[in-house]
Amino acid sequence: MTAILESGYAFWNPIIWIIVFIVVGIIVYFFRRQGQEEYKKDTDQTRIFLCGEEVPEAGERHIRVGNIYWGFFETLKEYYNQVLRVHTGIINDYILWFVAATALSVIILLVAGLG
Amino acid sequence: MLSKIVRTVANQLIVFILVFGLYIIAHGHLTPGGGFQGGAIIVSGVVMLLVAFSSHEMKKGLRERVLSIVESSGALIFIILAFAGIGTVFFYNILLGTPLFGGIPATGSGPGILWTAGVIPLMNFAVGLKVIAGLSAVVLALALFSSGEEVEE
Amino acid sequence: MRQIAGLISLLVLVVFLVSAVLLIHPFGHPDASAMDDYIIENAQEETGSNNVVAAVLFDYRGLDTLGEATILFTAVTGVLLLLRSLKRTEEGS
Amino acid sequence: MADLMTHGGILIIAIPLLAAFLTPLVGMASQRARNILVVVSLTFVAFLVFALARDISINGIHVYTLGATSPELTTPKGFIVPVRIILEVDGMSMLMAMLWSIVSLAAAIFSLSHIANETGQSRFYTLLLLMVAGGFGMMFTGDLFNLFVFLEIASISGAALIAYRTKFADTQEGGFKYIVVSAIASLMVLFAIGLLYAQYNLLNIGALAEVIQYTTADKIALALLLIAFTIKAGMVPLHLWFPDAYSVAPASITGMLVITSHACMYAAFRICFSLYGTMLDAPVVGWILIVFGLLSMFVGVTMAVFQKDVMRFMSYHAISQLGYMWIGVGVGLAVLGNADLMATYGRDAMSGGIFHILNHAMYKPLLFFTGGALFHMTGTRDLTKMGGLAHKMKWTAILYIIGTLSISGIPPLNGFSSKILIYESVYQFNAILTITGIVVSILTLASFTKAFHSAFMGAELPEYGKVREVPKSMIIGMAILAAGIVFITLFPSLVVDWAIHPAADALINQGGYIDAITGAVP
Amino acid sequence: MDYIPLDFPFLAAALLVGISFYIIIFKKNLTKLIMGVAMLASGVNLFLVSLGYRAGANAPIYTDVPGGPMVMSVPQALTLTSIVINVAVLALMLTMVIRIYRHTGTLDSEKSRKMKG
Repeated sequence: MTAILESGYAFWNPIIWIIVFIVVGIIVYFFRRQGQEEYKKDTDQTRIFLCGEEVPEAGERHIRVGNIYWGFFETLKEYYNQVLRVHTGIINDYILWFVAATALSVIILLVAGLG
Repeated sequence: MLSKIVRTVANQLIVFILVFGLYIIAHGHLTPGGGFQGGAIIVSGVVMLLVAFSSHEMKKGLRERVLSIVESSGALIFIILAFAGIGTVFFYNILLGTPLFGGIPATGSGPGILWTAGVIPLMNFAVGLKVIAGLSAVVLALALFSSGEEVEE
Repeated sequence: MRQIAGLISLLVLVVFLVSAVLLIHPFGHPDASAMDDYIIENAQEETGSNNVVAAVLFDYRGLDTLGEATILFTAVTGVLLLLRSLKRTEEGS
Repeated sequence: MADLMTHGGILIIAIPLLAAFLTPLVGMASQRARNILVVVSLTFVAFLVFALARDISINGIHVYTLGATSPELTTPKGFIVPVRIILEVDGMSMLMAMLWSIVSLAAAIFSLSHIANETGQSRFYTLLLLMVAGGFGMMFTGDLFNLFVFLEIASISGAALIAYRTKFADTQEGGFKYIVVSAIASLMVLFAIGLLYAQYNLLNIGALAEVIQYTTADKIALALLLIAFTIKAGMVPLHLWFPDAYSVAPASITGMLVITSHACMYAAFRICFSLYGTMLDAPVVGWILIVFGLLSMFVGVTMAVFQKDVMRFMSYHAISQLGYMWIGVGVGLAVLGNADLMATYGRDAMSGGIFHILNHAMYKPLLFFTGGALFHMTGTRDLTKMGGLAHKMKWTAILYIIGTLSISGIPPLNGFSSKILIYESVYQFNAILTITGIVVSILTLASFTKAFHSAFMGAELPEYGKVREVPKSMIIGMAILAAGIVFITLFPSLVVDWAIHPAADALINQGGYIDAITGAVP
Repeated sequence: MDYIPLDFPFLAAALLVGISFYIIIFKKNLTKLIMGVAMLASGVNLFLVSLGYRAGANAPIYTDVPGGPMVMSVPQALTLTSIVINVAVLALMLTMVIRIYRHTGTLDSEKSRKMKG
């Protein structure tokens, strides 16, 4: 088979996964078919129901990117402060990093050669 | 635009600069020099004209579009000369041994013979053409842009 | 902070560069020269050019020169591209 | 056909060059003819690349001596070292060339509509073709100085293309940063070439590899070469220019820049494996690569979660994905001298790393193209302003999902098959690497979900009422890459056997690379 | 002079590289930064061309040469290539700086930056 990928300890066969996905898809489709088939457009059947409250406009309803994963950034605040300090956006700093990395790797290579 | 004296002198000098540059290009395979060096000399003449006259005046005689065509042609001649050898190998010197630039000089020190070196003089000319057109276009475009004029697309 | 880090790493790099150029052969007395000797001996015969540098440029290392001419072409194209007037888009939009 | 294959290597470099020189002339006559010329020449080159790949898988390393009396004559008659420039194409170069040909073709087709309303199109396509030629040259050349020349071609044309949209200030800044970094990196490469040339009077990689001694000057040259190519590849902490340049370029160019970054990575691997090879202090250099890889993976993905600009967000992900490749190949390099460990997991790790190059070259340009499609239609790259676009741009949304699932390593897509190879082999070297890899993979999925939600999901926004599906040529450009993803997904083993293992073996087997140059001596 | 003591050209090249790196790292003016890159290129070119020198040798051109050894020709060709490449890079850099100045009205690398983080 050209599909099986041996990786030393295990194997990986996308065909099996695809078959599983298809089977699951058929089952899902089966359950979905059990439901109501016909809706009338622009009646209460298709409108959003929000506990009887008024539904906000489309623009305000959308969760914007800045509000997603707020907790994640709050937890890692220290880390982000440190990392963002490096990302200055000044071209001189980019070259400084280059020079520093070159100097450091020369030192590492020479020291490793001694031992 | 500079004074009349400068303009007149520049007008006379450009002839000598052109001749010297062409000499350097043509003798690239015999004496120090070649397409790049000779081309750079001629472009220095163009820069002199650009200083003496204004970029606005220069634009009347030297269009970026024309320069662009010349430059592409120079590059095309160069790569076609390289392609010409593909019967054997890319960059093979096909003209060596033929009447056109085909001579091979005696080994060791000797007087330079112009009809030698196969495709090398031709390549020098192609490169020279390219350098003259290309660098003139750059200088002209920078001068036009910094004096606030339109640069052709 | 930045000044100090910059100066230190710059100093280290310069020290290594200087030591590297001192470790290679003394100026004017190259150790190995097999390739260049071959070119100097055979350039006239193989390429017909009295100027060995031209022979290297256009024959032995022709692809480099093609690349170099290409780079010049690239830069000229780039300069004319970046300095182009934007009239048409302004009219269009 | 056999003749065509004899000259295959140089034709692949020279045809884009020829087309590039013709493009301005043709473009003055007719725009349509110019577009046809660009697409046809790139298609022909792609055909040549695949034909040459087949030829190499049968006949071994392809050697081409420029200007000699016969292509196989690597050293002049009766002489021991090569004098002329030699193209040397082995499995690794071929893999890179294959993905470069596909991505450049897709990018050219994508550009047809993407820049249709801009000025200076002829020059744009000229530069695009020059960049293609530069990339192929970097991958095929067997000569150090020639590598430098082609590196410069690729970087200069790339810089000019990044700054293509001159009416915005940030494009100029991105292009300027890119060209300064490239110029300095390539000058340091040149300095290192000078150091090597001074000691051995050679420029050919194979011939140098045979005589190299690993003296102190060689070590300094190695550091200069390695770090110069690292900054060009864009690894943390040398990645700072990377998002600046990638986020402002036209999307088709960003997709191609990803592959030039891979080409610089290829050059770094070529230096480590083929030039220094067994002389190298392998564990130390391997660990240098691994540390770069680890930092890139983690910092790249955490910075990506934070971004609000869609192209910038994707460029940080590109940095993060580059880390996987460096870890895979770095582990292979660390055990280079040890035949047992190499057989146990080193070769698998390298195969995983190289396989990831292939996968990344398919899905990352696809994602950049979808980002470009969003920019094309909405006129903004800011994710905070987007929303509900899936209603109008169904195909873009579907292609984006394919790319997202692939980059996050969700089975059964191709990103998973290379990641599993890396995880399982690298685990035996050091477990931390695998754990980091899995964490980064999860964060990748999380951040792409976030971007998908904010751009495509939700109700239709009133300000995007006029948005419609992108033009056909952009869809075709994206679909070419999506088809590549689907193919690799379905036949991972075929791809690994036919392209990845030969590439990994070509890097490991330094002797074969040297023999192709000097072995033919009578 | 047939022997220059102490590798002066090599040292000059290495120091030129160092000085230009100093300029590139510490000068915030973009034009000065370009000058730094140009100096860096000169340093590297000086290093390359001095690699091929042989004490007391002639230029490698056979037209009416007095005889004797010749200096290496490959480094000269490499230097020529490198010089042209750097001219091209400088032209493009200057163009971009002009554009940046038109857009932002400043040449300071810190003030003219639009992107960070």
